Amino acid sequence: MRTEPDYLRAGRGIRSWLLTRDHKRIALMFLVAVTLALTLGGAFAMILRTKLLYSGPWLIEPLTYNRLFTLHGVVMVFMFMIPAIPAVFGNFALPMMLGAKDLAFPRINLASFYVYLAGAALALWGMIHGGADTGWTFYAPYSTTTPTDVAPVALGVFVLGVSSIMTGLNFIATTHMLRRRGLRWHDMPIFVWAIYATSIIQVIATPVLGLAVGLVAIDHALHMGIFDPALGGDPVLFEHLFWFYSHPAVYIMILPAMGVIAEVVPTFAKKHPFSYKALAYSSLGIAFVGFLTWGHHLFVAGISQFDAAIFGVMSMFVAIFSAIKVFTWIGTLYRGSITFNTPMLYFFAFVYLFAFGGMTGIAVATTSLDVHWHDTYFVIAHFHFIMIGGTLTAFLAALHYWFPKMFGRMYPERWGLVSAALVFAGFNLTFVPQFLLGNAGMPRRYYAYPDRFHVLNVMSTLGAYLLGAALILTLVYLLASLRWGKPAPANPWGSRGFEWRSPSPPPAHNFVVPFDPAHGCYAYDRPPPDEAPAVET
Amino acid sequence: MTRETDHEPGAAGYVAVWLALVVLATATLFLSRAVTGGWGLAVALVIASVKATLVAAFFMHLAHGRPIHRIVFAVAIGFLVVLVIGVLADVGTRSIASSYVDELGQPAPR
Amino acid sequence: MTAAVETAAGPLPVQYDSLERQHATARLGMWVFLGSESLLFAGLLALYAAYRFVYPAEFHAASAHANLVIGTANTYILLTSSLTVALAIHATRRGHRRRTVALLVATIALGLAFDVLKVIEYAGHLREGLAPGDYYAFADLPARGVVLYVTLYYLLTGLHALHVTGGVGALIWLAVRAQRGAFTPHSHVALELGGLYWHLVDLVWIFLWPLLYLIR
Amino acid sequence: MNELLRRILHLPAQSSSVAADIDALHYTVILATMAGVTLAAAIAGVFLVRYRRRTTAVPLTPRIEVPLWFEVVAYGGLLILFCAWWVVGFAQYREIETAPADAIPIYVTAKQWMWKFAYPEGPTSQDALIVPVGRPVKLIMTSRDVIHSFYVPDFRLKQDVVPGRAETLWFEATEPGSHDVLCAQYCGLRHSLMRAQVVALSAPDYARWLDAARAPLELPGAKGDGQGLAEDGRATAAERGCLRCHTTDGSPFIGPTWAHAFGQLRHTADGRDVVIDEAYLTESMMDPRAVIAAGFPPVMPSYQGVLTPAEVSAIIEYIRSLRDAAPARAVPSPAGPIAFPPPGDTPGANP
Repeated sequence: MRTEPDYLRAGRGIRSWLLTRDHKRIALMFLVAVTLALTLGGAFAMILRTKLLYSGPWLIEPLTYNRLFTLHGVVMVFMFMIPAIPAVFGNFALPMMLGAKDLAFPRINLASFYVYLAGAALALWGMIHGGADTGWTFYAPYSTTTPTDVAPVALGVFVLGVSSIMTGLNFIATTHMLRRRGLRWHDMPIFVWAIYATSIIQVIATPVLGLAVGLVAIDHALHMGIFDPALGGDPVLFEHLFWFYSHPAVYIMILPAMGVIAEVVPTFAKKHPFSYKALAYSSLGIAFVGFLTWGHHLFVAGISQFDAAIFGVMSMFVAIFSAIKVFTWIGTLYRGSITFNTPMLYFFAFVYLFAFGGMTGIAVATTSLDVHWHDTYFVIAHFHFIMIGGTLTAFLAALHYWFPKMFGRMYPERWGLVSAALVFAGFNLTFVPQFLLGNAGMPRRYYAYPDRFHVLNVMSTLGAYLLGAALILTLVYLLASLRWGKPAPANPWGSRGFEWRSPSPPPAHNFVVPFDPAHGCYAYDRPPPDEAPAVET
Repeated sequence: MTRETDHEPGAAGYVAVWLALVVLATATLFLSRAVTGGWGLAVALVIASVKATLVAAFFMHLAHGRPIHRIVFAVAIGFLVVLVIGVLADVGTRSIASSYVDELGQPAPR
Repeated sequence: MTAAVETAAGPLPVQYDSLERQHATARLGMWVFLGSESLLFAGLLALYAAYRFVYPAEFHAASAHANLVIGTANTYILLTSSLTVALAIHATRRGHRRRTVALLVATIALGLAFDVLKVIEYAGHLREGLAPGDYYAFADLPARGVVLYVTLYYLLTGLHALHVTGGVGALIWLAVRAQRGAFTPHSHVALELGGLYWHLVDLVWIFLWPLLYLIR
Repeated sequence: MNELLRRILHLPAQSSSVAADIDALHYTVILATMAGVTLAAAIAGVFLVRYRRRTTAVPLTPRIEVPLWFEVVAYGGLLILFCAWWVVGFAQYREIETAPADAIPIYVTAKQWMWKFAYPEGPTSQDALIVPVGRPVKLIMTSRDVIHSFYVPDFRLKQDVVPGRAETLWFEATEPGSHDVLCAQYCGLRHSLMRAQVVALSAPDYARWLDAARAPLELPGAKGDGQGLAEDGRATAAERGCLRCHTTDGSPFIGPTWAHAFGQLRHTADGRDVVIDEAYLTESMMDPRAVIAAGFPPVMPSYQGVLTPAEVSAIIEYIRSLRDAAPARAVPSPAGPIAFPPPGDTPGANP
C-alpha cells in the first residue's frame, strides 16, 4: 500500500540528512544532540555529587568544582532543558498535528539546528579553554571580575538563545498559517497550544537574556562597567534583566512537558480531556502571567518591599494555571478506559513530582519563607523536582509515546516500566534529602560544607547514582529496540490523535491520505475514523 | 482574503506622513527647551509615541494589514513596558537606608 | 504529490497552497522577528530608566555634552529614509522597476550618511575623553553616574548603528535583486520585509533621540 | 508538636525572635502541600484502578466536560488559599525587612571570603559577631568586592550584601549561644569556607565584654621572672586585643583563660589532650582553628602576619608568667562561667 518511502528512507547518505529540510529529520538530529547534552550534563552532576560525599576538600579542587557546577548548569539549562521537547517533539509532531506538510520556514528550521551546534561548541570550548566559574546565572560583579574565561561561555549562551528564537518563530508562523483547511483553533491538539505558548515566551524573553549575557561578556572583556558599583552601577539590575528571561525560561521548559502529558493521558485513558479549554488557555495564561513573576528570585537580593509584594502576588496567580492543568489531567482519568503503559507510568511520576515541585514553589513564593530558603538546597530540590520530575519525565514519556511513529519500531514494554520505576525511585532518593538539606540551611554551590549536613549528602549522592543508572538503562534498551524492536503498526495505542493517522514512520510529507479534522483528536466517545488503519493493542 | 495592496496610502499619502513626522520631530526639539525636567521627558515620550504610531500604521502597513500583526506588535511593546515598569518599581521604591554607608554619617570601617 | 506550482521566485514550497499564503506567512514571521528585536532594546531601555532615575542630575549634565546637531541631523535622515523605502515598495507595486532601484539607492545613501555621521560623533566624543566604562577620562564631569550615561549612550546607539549597518546591507542586496527584475507587482515580499526591518530601525531611533539627546 | 516537626524537617534551632513564626507558617504550607499532592496522586491512583480497561475491545468513553462552576470554585478556592499564605508571608517579610528604631547598629563588611564586624564604639572583630540576647541588633552591611549573602540558618534570616550599597538586616537573639554564619551567594573560590559565628551573650556578659573592649587596656603587671619580656607580652596582648576574649584571673570567657594554663593539659574539642607549651600557643595564634579547646566557639581570628615573632614570644612569656600567679583581682571576675551550649559543630577540617 505504501506508494512512497517513509522519511527515514526518503534520502540516502549523510548529505540528505545534514542538508535536509524535512522537519522530522531535523527533529531526529536535535534528538541526538539533545541526548548528548543530557549525558554530558549528567556526567558533570555525577562528579559534583561524588565530591559531596565528603564534607572537606576531596577528589577535586574548589576551582574545578566551581567550573563543574557552572558547566552542569549551562549544559543542562541551555542545551537540554530549553530545546529538548520543543525542538525534538515540537519539530516532529507539530506539523503533523496541524495537517501541514512541513514547518513554515524549513531553511530557518535547519539553520536553528546549526546555530544550536555553534552555540554549544562555543560554550564548551569556552569551558575547556578557560572555564567560567560563575554558575549558570553569571551574576555581576563576580562574572565581570573573575579571572576565569567568561566571555566565550556567555557568547555561547547568546548564540543558543538565537537558535531558540528561530525555533519559536517557526512554530508561531506554522500554527497561525499552515493549519489544515477546516482545522479551527479549538480543534487543534493541546500539545500544539503548549508549543505555541512556549514559542511566544521563547521569542519575547530570549532577547533580554541575550542582552544580559552580552553585557556580561562585554564588561568582562572591555570593562565597560555597566554594573560596576565603583562607577555607580547597580549589580541588582543585572539580576532583574537575567531573571526577566530566566523565570519565563522555566515555563519554556515545563509548558511543552505539559503539552506531552495532555496528549498521553487522553490516549491511554481513551477519554476526551476533562476540559479542553482549561488545558488550552492555561498554557497561554502561564505564558503571559509568567512574565510578571521574575522578582521572586530577588526577595533577598535587595529589592524594595513594594516590588517584592507585586512579584509575590503574581507568583501565586501563575501557580493557579499549573493547578488547573494537574486537576484537569486527573479529571480526564475519570470514567476512562485506562491501559497502563510506560508513558502512563511516566505520567503518574510527572503528576506527583511536578505537583510537589510546584507546591514547594508556592512555599518559596510565600515571601518570608524564601528568606530562609533562598540560595539553599531547598531551592535546588524545588527546581530539580520541576526540571527532572517534570520536563525530563515528560521527555521520556514523549520519547516512548512517539517512538513507534518516529522509528517504526516498538520499545520493550517491560523494560520501559522497570526503567521508569527506577528513574522515579532514583529521583526521589536524590532530591528529597536535598529538601531537608535546604531546611537545615546548607547553601547551594558549596564545595565544603559543615559536618552536620554529611548524612543527607551521602543519601543524595547514592540517589544520583541510581538515577544515572536508570537513565543509562533507558538509553540502552531504546537504542536496542531501534534495531530489534517489533515493527510498529500505524496506530499502536489506538489514539485518535491526528499524527497517528499516517503510517509509522510517516512519509516525507506526513500524510498519504490527508486526515479529516471532523473526527476530533480527542473524540473517544465516537468510533475511530476508518481512513487511518486503527490497530487495536 | 482582501489583497493588502488595495487601500494602502498612495505616494502622496506617504509624503504626507513623512511631513507630519518631520514637523513632530522639530516640535520635540523646541518643546524640549521649553518644558524641562520630568514633564519634559513625558512630552518627549508622548510625541515619540505619536511618531512611532505613524510609522507603524502607514509605513509598516499595520493600519490595514492582518490583525495578527497588530497583536504581535502590541504584545512586544507590552512586555517592553512590563520590563521597564518592573525594574523602575524596584529602583524607585528602595528605602533610603540602602544608600551609601558614608551618607549615613557613620564612616564604614576600612 | 501536488505538482509544484511554478512561480517567479522558483517552485512554490510544497507546504503552501498559494503564493499569497506564503507571502502572508513571511510577513507574520517578520513581525514576530521585529517583536523579538524590540525586546533586545527593551533591556537597555530598562537599564537607562533605572540609572536615569537614580542619577537624574548626572544624566542631565552628561546629556548637555551630547552632539545635538549630529543627533538631530540623523533623526531627519532616518525619517526621510523611511519615506524613500516606503515609496520604493510603492513603486514596485506600480511596476516602475527603475524608480524602485533609484529609491532604494537613496535609502542606502541615507543609511550610510547616518553611519558616517555616527562615526564622526563617536570620534569627537572619544577625543574629548567621553569614553565608556573604565576608559572615561572627561575633564569637566566626575565619573560617578555620568559614566553610566556615557556607557549607555554607546551601548544604545552602538547596537542601533549595528542594526542600521545590517539594514543597509540587506537593502543593497534587495537593490541588486530589484535591478535584476526579481520583484514583480505580485511577488516582492522580500522587499516588503526589508522595508519593515528598516522602519523598525527608524522606530527605535525615534525613541533614542529624545531619550539621549534632549534631557533638559 | 513544633519540636517534632522541626526535627522531622531538619530545621535548625529557632534562635531568633522571628524564627518561631516563620517555622509555624512553614509547617502549615509544607503539610498542606504534602496533603494536597498526596490527595491528588491518590485520586489518580483510584481512577487508575477503578477505570482500568479489563476487556481487549476498546469501549467508547463518555465525553464529560467539567461544569464551569466546579472550576471556578476549585481554582478560586485554591487561589484564595495561596493568597492567604502570601498575606501572612508578606507580613512576616515586612517585619523581617524593617528594623526596629532602638536596634543596636553594627557595621558588617563582607570581603572575599571573610566577614568583618565593627561596633560604633570602635572595637572591631573578625569572624565573631558578639551580640546581646533579647535586644534587636541592626546589621548595616556592605561588600568590598562581589555580592555575598549574610545567612544565619538558626535565625532563619539572610540578606544579600551588595557592593556599593548598604543592606540592612536586623535580628533579636532569644537565648545565649553561638550560631553559624554562612555565605549564601556564590562569591568565588572559598565561598563555602567564608564562615563566621554570631555569639549571643546574656545582657550582663555583653555589657562586661563591651566595657572590657572599650576600657583603655591598662592592666597591672603580673609577677614573672623575665620581668621585661613578660611585661612586653602583657602590653602586646592588651594592644592586640587578646585580653578582650582571654581573661587572666582563671575564669573562662569567650576564650580559655590564661591563668594557670601554661604547662597544663588542654582538653580539645575533638577529644584529645594537648600540653599547653610554646608550640601549642604559637600554633593557636597562627592557626586558631587547628586545635579548638572543648566548649569554646571557634571564633579566634588568625594573627598570621599580624604578630611579629618577637611579639609572639613576648605573649608566650606573659602566659608562662601567669602559670602560678595568684589571680590579680584588678579585673572584676565575670559573674560565673559563660553557659555555652555546645556550638553546632566545628566547621569541617578545612584546608
